[in-house]
Amino acid sequence: MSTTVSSPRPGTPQPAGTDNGTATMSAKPVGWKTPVLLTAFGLIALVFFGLLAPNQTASFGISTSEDFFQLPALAVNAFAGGLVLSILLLGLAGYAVYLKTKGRPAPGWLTITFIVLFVAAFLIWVVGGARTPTISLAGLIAGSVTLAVPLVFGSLSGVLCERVGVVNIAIEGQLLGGAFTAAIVASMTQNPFIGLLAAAVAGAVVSMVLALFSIKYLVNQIIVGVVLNVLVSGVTGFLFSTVMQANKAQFNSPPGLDIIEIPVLSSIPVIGPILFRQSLVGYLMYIAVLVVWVGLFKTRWGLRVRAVGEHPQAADTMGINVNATRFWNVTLGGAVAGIGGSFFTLVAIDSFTKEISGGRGFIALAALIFGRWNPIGAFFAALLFGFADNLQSIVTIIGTPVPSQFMAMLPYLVTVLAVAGLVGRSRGPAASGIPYVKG
Amino acid sequence: MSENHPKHAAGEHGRPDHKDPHHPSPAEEETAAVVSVDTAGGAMEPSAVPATAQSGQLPGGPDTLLRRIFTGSGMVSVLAVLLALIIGGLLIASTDKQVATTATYFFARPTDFLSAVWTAATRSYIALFQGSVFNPRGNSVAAQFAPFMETLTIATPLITAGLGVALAFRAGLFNIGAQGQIIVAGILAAWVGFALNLPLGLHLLLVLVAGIIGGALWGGLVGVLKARTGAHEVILTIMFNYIALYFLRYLLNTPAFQRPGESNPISPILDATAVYPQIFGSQYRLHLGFILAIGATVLVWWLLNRSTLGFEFRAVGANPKAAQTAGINVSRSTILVMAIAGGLAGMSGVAQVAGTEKVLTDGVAATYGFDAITVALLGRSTPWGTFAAGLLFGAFRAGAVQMQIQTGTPIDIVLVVQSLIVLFIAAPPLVRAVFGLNPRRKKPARAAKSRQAATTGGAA
Amino acid sequence: MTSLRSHLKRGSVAGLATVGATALVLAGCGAPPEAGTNSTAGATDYTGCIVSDSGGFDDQSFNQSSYEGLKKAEADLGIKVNQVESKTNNDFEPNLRAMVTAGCDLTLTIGFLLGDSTKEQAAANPDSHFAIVDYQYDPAIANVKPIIYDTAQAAFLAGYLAAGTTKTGTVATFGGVKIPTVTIFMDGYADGVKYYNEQKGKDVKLLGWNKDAQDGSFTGDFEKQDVGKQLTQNFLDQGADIVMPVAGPVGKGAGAALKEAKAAGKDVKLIWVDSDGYLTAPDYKDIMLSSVMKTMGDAVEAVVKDDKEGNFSNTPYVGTLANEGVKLAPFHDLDSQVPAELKSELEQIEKDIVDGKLKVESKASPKA
Amino acid sequence: MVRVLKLELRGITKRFGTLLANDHIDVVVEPGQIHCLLGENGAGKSTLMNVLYGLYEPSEGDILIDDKPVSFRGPGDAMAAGIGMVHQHFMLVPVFTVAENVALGAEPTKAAGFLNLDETRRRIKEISDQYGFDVDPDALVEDLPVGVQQRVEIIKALVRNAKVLILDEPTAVLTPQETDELLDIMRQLKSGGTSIVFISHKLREVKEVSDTITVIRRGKVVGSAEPSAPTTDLASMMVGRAVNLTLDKAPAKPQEKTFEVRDLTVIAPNGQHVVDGLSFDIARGEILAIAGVQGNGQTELTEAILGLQERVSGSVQLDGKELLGRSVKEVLQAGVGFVPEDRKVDGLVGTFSVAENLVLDLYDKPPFAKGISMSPAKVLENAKARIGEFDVRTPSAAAAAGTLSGGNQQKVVMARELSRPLRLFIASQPTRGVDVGSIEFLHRRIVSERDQGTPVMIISTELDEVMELADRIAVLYKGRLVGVVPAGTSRDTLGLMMAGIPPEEHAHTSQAGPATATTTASTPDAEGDDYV
Repeated sequence: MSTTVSSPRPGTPQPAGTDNGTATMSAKPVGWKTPVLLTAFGLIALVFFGLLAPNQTASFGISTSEDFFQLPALAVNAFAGGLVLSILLLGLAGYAVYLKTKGRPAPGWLTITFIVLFVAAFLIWVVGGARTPTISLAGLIAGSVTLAVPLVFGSLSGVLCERVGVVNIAIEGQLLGGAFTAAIVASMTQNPFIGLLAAAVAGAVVSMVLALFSIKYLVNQIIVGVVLNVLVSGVTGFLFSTVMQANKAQFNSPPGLDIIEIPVLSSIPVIGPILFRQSLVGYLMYIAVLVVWVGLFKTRWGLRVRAVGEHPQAADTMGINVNATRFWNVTLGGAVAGIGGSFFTLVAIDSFTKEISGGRGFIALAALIFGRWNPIGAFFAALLFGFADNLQSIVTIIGTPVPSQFMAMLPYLVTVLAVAGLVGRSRGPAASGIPYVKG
Repeated sequence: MSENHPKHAAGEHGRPDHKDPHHPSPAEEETAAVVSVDTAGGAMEPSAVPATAQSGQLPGGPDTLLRRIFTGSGMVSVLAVLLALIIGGLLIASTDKQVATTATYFFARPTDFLSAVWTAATRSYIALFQGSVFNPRGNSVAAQFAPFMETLTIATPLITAGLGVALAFRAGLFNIGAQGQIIVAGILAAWVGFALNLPLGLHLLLVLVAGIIGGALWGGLVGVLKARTGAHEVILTIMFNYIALYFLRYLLNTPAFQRPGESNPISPILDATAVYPQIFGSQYRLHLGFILAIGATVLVWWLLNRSTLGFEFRAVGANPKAAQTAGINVSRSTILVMAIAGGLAGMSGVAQVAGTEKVLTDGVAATYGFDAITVALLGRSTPWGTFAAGLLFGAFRAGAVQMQIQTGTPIDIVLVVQSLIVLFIAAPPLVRAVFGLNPRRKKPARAAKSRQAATTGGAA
Repeated sequence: MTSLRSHLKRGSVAGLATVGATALVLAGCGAPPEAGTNSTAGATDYTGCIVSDSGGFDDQSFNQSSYEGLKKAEADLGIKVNQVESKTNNDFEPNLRAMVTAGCDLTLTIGFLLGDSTKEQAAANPDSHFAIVDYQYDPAIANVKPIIYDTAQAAFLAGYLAAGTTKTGTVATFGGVKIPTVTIFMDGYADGVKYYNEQKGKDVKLLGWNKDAQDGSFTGDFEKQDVGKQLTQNFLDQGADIVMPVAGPVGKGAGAALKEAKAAGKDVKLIWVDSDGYLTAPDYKDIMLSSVMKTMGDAVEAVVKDDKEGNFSNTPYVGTLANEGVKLAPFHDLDSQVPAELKSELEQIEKDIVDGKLKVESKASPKA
Repeated sequence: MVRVLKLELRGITKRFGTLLANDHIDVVVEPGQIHCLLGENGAGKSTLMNVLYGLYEPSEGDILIDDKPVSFRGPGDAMAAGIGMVHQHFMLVPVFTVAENVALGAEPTKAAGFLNLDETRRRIKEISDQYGFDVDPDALVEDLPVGVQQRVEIIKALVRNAKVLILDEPTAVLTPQETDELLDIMRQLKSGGTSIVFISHKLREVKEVSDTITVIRRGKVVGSAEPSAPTTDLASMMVGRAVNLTLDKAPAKPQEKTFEVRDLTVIAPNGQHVVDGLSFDIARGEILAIAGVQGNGQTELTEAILGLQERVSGSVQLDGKELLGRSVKEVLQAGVGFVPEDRKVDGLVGTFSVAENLVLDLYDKPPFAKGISMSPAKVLENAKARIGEFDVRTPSAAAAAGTLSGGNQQKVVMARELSRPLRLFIASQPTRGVDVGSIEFLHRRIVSERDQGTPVMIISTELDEVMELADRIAVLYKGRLVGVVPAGTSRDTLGLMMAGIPPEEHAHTSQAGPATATTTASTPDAEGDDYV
């Protein structure tokens, strides 16, 4: 019951012999791709982050003034730091090459360590080269989490849908629908909790349309998703112009959800703010990740869900109502994304504007794939995107020679790299995207 | 031997219980044709509907919008549009002040409310029509037909970008990246248009070529990444849209792309030699790009139906494994089809910078890249279907301007109507059900029986 | 499937019915109005029209202020108003054309993106009058009046004010998208900070904009408010305590972040732009130090009034500190936090700028 | 002993659209019996069983349990009523463990819906011990051999206390030895009180294990028989005519060896050597049949020759030219004709017309294309010729290939591949899922291709087909060649070879095999090996 989802052709149990099993498409080929990529990135690190690094000290603040105890800032000479890290990177790449010659694939920890070190080298380089070579590491990380909140909810929605065999391109629409509904309902009731609930309902409604069309009417799931995004954008935009703008006080001034600090714990440096200084939605995010993970892999519900997503016929023959399972799971996914959408209007900001989700649903989709359809993987992938986003924001603050437009591309470039370079041909649940037609 | 092989031998050979997703599997393929015909007639037998018989399945196969209109489901298409318009109308009415006012005394005088609803919706749609097809209030024949010319103008980039999306669909690829492809095409075309000084004809040709190459590069790059790494093109194209936009913004902040002496992010106006001539003179915006869009439609039709490349694309789209086994290079096809799709979207970029806008701004792509997706979907990924859908959506966009001016209805309503149309057309049974065209089927008897079954089963 | 379908139908129909019925019962019991009450406002033949750029009239920036100006003219002068929003750049020309055909006396267009279309329509309709906000032509066009602002002058004051008020010695600004109408604020602000440092021998740092490099922090659009909030959070982490967002609605993100910081006990302040934020963004009253105002509404109304009275001219209206086209808003609730000395210095600087003793320059400033 | 069920199907009719899959079928399964449903592929047996199992709703008719009519809304109801089913294509989730698969649908849980698989593991052990299954509850199903997967399916049914077990073509994927083991298990189950509905078209097995036989043809019950009935009678009842279909085949006249495979090794993405050092050659005018249980490297072998496998070493030479390392297109151009094992996946584009499928690998060659411009007229002309030549039953050349019957689809593939001059012909499972009439036709075409002097390689898991067509037989086991034996080798020897035992180790059984080896009525069919 591992996180990797591997199955041969959709719906066909392999009538293969044991140890000579036919080639499953999921197994990662021991190719040259990983070692070569790692080496290339190692060299890039050596040249840019090492040899061409400015001889300036980059300093990283770890504690904030609110913290319980203060830790000294971390100061690294950019040149030396870059050099050391890039040599380490090349070492890892060399090990991957060595493993390749032995016909073994690079282990997961190697790639992860490589990414972490590469990011560290990049950070030192970019901070070291800035006009003000000081950043708050704590702030960087806390901000990454904040920016990741809607992404996490969105990708959890994706996990819930795809695990049950329905591709969810409509995450963007679910987020937007949630944001809009949260704003309007919370404004009208003057109660953010009702707004939060309404956001979940709105997300669920968007999802129900997806479910209805893809499950009952067998319309291609990607098409429904794409069209739903347009539909939600149109409806919310229309109502924003006609209803909200006409009477902002009544319809677009939701009371926000406050930050709930857990005393003492929230003052732990770095960890405190991200774990114990969050809004209700932030805490819900952690809970949702855990609940979805436990639910999927430890409960009866999860077993059935995954069976439906992997091999619907098998589930059907065991008396599981495939389409009903799909319908309700997709609906649940929508509700989760809806809650994520409420983050925009109840936590981050206190009003709705057109397109407030700003394409984050698509990044969530990428996070889901990068996280390999696993709630925890998706969580960390979303964090990575949040990190890239926040990093570019901080880097433009401290001033860097890289034009701001290029820094703004960073999250998207990271996504391309992640999807093209690291994820490659990994496969989602076998039956994902395929409507189940009984008989 | 032949008498032992009846035409419709009970078809259960193969894998009766194996539901292959892409093939009609109930009781085997042999029955699929029969079944699909049967379902099209309305008798939905859920367990026997092959996926391919459902309209949403891509790639679209040979049933075009035109053919659908002239077959039984043509009615469904019309009804789908009607239903979308009704829902849009209700949305308009729901926010209308007069409707709200009359609703407060609904029980006292319901006719006021109903007529207000009717007025609110029809007023908007009449304006929409006048803004897109024919304006009887125009003071000359030319002015009366001006809305239609405007429709054609706005349809131009929709058609070419829609063709790009449709072509990719046919090869089994979801090209969400027309937006980025238009942008990159716009960048190259505009630069050639304002930075170079070339003679008439050659200049425009070069602008066109530069734009097509730009789009093709941006699309082809996605194809290369997909073919080499297996990354999903949906994610790649979406990311490439953002990257292209930020790149454009960067360029527009450099002096090379700004007007001399200004620092606004807007390029110089393209040279007169670099812009599309207006077909009917300066009174209409309609430009040569529309003729080229017709040409592109013909070309794509030929490509798909009469060329070896199109054969490969369609084969890869319909069954990549079989295509590969037949010696078709799937990677090459992927790259090529994305490049051609990008080139088509690139034509939209050219239509923008050399046709209507004549400058490059960061809004060069407008929302054409995304609208193109719905256009291609509505056109069922066939060239002429896309052409027709482009005209329809062009009419919506053109009319929306007039609708907003006359009635104050926000343009967003067009998005609602457009997406509803695509949804409804993809689900004919829903439309038939809404209009009560589905033959009623008896169900209650079964429910009673199954309850009994459950109890019996439990006892046994 | 069967159960699913029936459930769906039942659920949705029942739900709709309930909602609908409730709404009707609650709302439908009023009394109808008497027939034939058709009010006609004070009639005049003059029609003022406005075409927005793709930001729309709810952009909390120049489209909105201009629109409000025209609406004010409607109320004050009794003119008719026609407005149309542009969704994309493609809508500019048809919108503008429609306005001209609708018989507008004066058509107001907003932003440099409409520059070319306005020019074209002006040439095609030499008898119609036009005004364009935040753009000017070189050479001037006979029937187009540019309405432009030397925003840097007021932003300069804001920069000086921020530098003089900061407790941490660090102030910040960010933009939505890097365009001149945005960066002109940031340039002036930067110069104000610099001037303060020169005058006082201090070293107040400015985050988010580097005037020399003409680059800094941008959220990338005018939509993602949470990104603006996070960016502001990052400013705070970097030690800034006063932030000036130049990002339309995204500015509310800055407000939200500062409000949170304030709630957490930090002494932080916000400088609004375009309008007096104390009035237009009242949620942030208690942290609103001041605003860099472009009194666009007044200018628009004045232009309309002139034209209505037959006094149209194509000489650009340039909003400056001198004509109060741009100004620093009052400090309102935070008045007590601005030292009297600083206030008088600001007055002096304003005077110097008006007198031309102090030059405030931005790459984006209106050409003389 | 537990009470056993009497199961009766009365007048069951099932229509798919206008197609009548089952036509008023009556069957009575007496308690504690092994009741065989005998019929050709496509006769409607599986549809009937899916109706019984609640997967399909019958259009008409009733199911009775202990004389009381019941109706099943879904498999859940059927299971609750004591009916279990082992599907022809296993209904197991490959990425789940055995225990998870067994638990699915009736999961034991702790509080709050948490899974408690210990209970399931215990039951699996229990049943394994009782019937001598060797099944690890925590193994991933995708790692298990087919035979074990089948036992998991049986366990699934038994855990749910099935009183009637439906086995749908259970022996199709088994070696002869595994088949015998399964028959033993069936007898054991019967003596334990479980009734079994055994669906098959393999007469030998049916006769060996059944108590009663009901024969189904074209959706109708055509009669019932005792297991003692003569094989030929059963066969003609099933097929609907007298069967005497031994292929008339002239002895091979092998010429020079033009196709040589040396040390061919294919490494799967997971690092396994799925084809391991194969060497063999084929002469012109000779048919080499590769026999073996499915999944022993046959697929990879053909794909390696065609250029579809990535990690390949060794040498494959045709007419002295190396094929390895070339693109599929180049290999096809070198004169290789290829019929893939799964025509729906690899051989045809279902949504394409028959005409287009007939040029699927010729579309860019003259006369069908000039440059990149294709000639629809030429494509159509070709289609008409091929359709006539191969007797493809299709409404028109423009009909989508996916709408044809399996046999006709296979004819389309075969027609396409045989329509160009070949230097090597490879056909994988050439008659899988094909009706009897088409099988004869296809076999004759293959032999005539041989007679024209083309080296032919047939890959088949069906022993009858192998024995009928082959001039020499090579047996694959776990990617290795167990041996190459001449055409007349006995069924038993081949069976042992398919289990990995080389012929020299069981030489004593090679001649004078049991009576079952004599082929009187050899009508190989779809998924099966042998009728007899």
